[in-house]
Amino acid sequence: MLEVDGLTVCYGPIEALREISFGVTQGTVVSLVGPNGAGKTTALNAISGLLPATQGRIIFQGRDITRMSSHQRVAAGIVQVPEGRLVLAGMSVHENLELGGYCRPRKEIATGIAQMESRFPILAERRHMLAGTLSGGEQQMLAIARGLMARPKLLLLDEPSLGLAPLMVQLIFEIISELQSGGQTILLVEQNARQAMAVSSHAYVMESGRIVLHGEARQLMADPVLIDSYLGGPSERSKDKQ
Amino acid sequence: MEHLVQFYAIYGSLINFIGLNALLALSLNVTLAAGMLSLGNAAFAALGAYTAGILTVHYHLPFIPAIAAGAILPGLAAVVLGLPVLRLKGVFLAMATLAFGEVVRIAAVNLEITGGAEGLTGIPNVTNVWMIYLALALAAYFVAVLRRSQLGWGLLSIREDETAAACLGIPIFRYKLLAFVIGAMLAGLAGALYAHLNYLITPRDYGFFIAVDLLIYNIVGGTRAWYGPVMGAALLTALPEILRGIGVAAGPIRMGVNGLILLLVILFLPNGLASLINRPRAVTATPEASGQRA
Amino acid sequence: MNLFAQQLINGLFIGSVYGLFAVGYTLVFGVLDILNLAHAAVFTLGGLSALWLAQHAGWSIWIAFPAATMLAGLLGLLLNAVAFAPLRHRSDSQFSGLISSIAMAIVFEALSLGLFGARAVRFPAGTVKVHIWQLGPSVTITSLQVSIVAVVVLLMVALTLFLKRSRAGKAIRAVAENERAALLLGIDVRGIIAFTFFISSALGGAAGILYGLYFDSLGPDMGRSIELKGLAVIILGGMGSIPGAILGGLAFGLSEVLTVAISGTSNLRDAVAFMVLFAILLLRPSGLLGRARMREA
Amino acid sequence: MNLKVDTISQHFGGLQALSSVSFEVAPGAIHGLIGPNGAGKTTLINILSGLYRPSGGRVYYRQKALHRLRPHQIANLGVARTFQNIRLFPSMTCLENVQAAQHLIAGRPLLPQLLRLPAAGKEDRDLEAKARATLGRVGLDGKAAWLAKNLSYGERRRLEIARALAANPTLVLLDEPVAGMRRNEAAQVADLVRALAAGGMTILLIEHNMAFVMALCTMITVLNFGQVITTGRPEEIRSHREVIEAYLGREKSHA
Repeated sequence: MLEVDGLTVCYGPIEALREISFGVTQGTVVSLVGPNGAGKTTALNAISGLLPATQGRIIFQGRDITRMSSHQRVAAGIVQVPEGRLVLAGMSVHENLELGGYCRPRKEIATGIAQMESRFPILAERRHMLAGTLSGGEQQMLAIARGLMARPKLLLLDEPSLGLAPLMVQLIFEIISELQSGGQTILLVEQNARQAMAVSSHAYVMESGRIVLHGEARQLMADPVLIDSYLGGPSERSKDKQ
Repeated sequence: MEHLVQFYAIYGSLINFIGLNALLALSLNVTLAAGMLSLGNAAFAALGAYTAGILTVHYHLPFIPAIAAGAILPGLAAVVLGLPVLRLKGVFLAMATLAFGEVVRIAAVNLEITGGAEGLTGIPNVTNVWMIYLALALAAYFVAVLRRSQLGWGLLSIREDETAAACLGIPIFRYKLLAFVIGAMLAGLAGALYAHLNYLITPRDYGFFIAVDLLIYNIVGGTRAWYGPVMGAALLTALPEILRGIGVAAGPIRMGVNGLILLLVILFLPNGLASLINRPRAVTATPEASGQRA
Repeated sequence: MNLFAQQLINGLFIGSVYGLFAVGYTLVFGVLDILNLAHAAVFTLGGLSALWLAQHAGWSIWIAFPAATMLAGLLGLLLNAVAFAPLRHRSDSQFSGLISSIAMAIVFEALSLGLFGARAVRFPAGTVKVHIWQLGPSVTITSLQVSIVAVVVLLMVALTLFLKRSRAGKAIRAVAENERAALLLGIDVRGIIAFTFFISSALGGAAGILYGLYFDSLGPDMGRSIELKGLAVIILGGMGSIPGAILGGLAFGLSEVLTVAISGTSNLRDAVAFMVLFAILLLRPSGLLGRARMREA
Repeated sequence: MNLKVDTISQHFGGLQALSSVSFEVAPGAIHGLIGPNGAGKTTLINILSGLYRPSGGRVYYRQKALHRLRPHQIANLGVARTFQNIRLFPSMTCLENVQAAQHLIAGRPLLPQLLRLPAAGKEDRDLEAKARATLGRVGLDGKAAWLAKNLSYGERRRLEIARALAANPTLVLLDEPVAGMRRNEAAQVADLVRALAAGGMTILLIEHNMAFVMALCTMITVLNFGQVITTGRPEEIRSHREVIEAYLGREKSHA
């Protein structure tokens, strides 16, 4: 469904991503894991069109979308739930959901919101509250629901568990597995590697703007390279391609 | 010499105004160096003009002390105004200084000692061209030295990143106040000289649009070095004459050309005319071109 | 007492025009954090082109008004394309935007000078039929005043409903709130910003027409008199707040006429207003209704 | 004790960013501060440099209470810092960036400078020579006249370090000094940090490059969810169960 091929992204003089390639198959959850600053969020932003690709291509459902603007990508079915949630704090929960369906025909929005409210009852309760007044976990649910409002073909989740209490983290991962069993394709970026892998079929481990390891999620969990890339083991440096 | 005298006979008042406007532009340049967008310098000039004018007209003070007072009083006013308003930033500071300017203008209209709306008349005509350019030269030298002093670097660093500057131990507020006061004193000096050039000052001489003009001189000329505002003031003050010389009549077209020049400069010369003569160092080099890949 | 009541009424009317002008101002600031100093020039061009349509094209004011309003909106699109869009990603966009809008203001003023001449002009007699109602001994209200307030109220209700209810209105609010989030929701942010300029300038043009009708005098420099007041009004009301702009406009209009009524002279009219502005900036920089959004320059 | 962080808490609205964080940094130490994203590391540095006033707790540096001082007063006590997102003065030259930071050691009234008195001349030259030497320390002596914004990423990081060193600090707070750097550059920075510590300077650094932290630091404090998990030597940290969990998430086995 999504093919990223030799993608390089620069912030000014910094190469944040160096020729990374990976893919997401329809109906699966794939995760990008790795320590802070590895380039995971940059990869998502390049796929969403917030950052231009310096090199490489992004193919979505057979179309080259590398040069497409971000709103066209949303219309094409790529929707990102960003890190830090970015709910529209001064607007109501209801309005946030409505705007989530911005790219959909008007008449589908009401039914979409009804679906989201039955799926996340807390959002129905909070319908008229300003999004900024919700708790962190509630905001995260709103952000996911808002993303789903666009009927994404591919959902990009950026650090959905960041800054949440452990119980809420649990809940968010349950939501992700539910979505997955409902057939939703997801690209998940997480720092919390173990939990991310538990819900994913495939995973890519990133470090310093590169993919250093990939494979089936279940197997990767046992790989010592994973731990090293997080905690800086002695073996890690020899893995850099020269 | 003959030609020079003749030239001055024709263009004398233009030459004087270029000098005074350049001095005013420099006064704002000091404030802008610290990133403070002040629209109060026209009002400080008005304060200086009225102070010096009133002292010579009503109190018969000699020229030099009157001029000095015309620089010092705006400096004191800047301390009183700066203490509360320099905590504001960006357009909020601009608005607060603008409000101050309006209050000064309205005070000048309503007070008796300033001569009301008709203005203060009968000011002895003492200022002449060499005084203006001496003042301008001293001010330009002062600004050039300031730019390469501890205070100058401190002001620049405040403009670039206030938080980082504070973490280097720079006392932000004190420096800002100092720059504000220096700017006010230079503006007051320009005003005091103007008052004694012209017999007459009126509340209209230093209104909102003059405050905006000072900003435009700086932007068109460039704010990075002392010669930027001087170039901007010279060009824009002389522009009507230049346009007349090449046959562009007064009125809408001349005004439109003025606006277009400003627009072109801001779009295509972000560092002003000064960047044409002195390219900022190493701007053209692209260090990242070499050895990005390890 | 009667004089007082009359002044109160006048203040209300002129205040509502200030408010309408300021709403356009504050809308752009709310979305982009940029002061558009060419707003007053658009105000002038709006008023003058309505006059031209009424006088030279012989249109009824009821057609000339919306037509000139649309024209002003188009000027807003031009303004955005020339003076703001090219600067948006520059690090000093707030500052350079201020300057480029001054440049466009000069160009627009030159345009109105060239097209309509330098003299003050007025709408042809009978453009609007004016009834005068006597409310009490020496307290009057004219049908023109009533229609001006009606138009302002209508436009404000329409704007509020548009921003609250419509898809595009919500998109504008989303962009104002968080541009990045808006991009991720699939909103065409550039288009929305251009549209915001259109609305803002259309409202500014409408204010210019009403102002011209009310004072029965228009000229290329009419924007200058309202420019400062508009700035004062949006600071007073809170930058970016629409109800704040209306409230600020009314407060400003009332303070003007009341200062005149109480002091007996028009000399102090602006002084009081600007002292209030000064005090507001020091005590509550976010304005009467503004959120505390004191961003860095 | 050199730097003492004593039960520091910080909340922003309802969010508890730091709760009761305590640790000490010995003189001349290279002390690492690590933890996952959102653990509160930068918040703590911001408190130490006076940008935030803590909601609770105290910080002492050489017996002086930092938690009540403003940023420039803290800098006056000899505490310098760098920023995670690099906050240079982009349109000033490298030399000017360093010179702006010499404010604290210039130690002379502004007036003689502004009037260009002869006494100022010599001091100006001395300070400039010192600024150039500081640039030399981070390997930027050849770039003195470059505008900061035209430097490469690694050079910017190094210039920020030079700027922090300009006023002879005794404690330097480095927020991700080698983030995004190439490996040989990071090694240079590591050498510099070691040299500084050997000269008696105390270093507190945040860094995500764990190989760098483990190899360089003498002590490490680990934060997670605003709390201190542990403070210890690198080898203790690497094998600490809670630290591994903090970074990778818990084993799935728990209920």
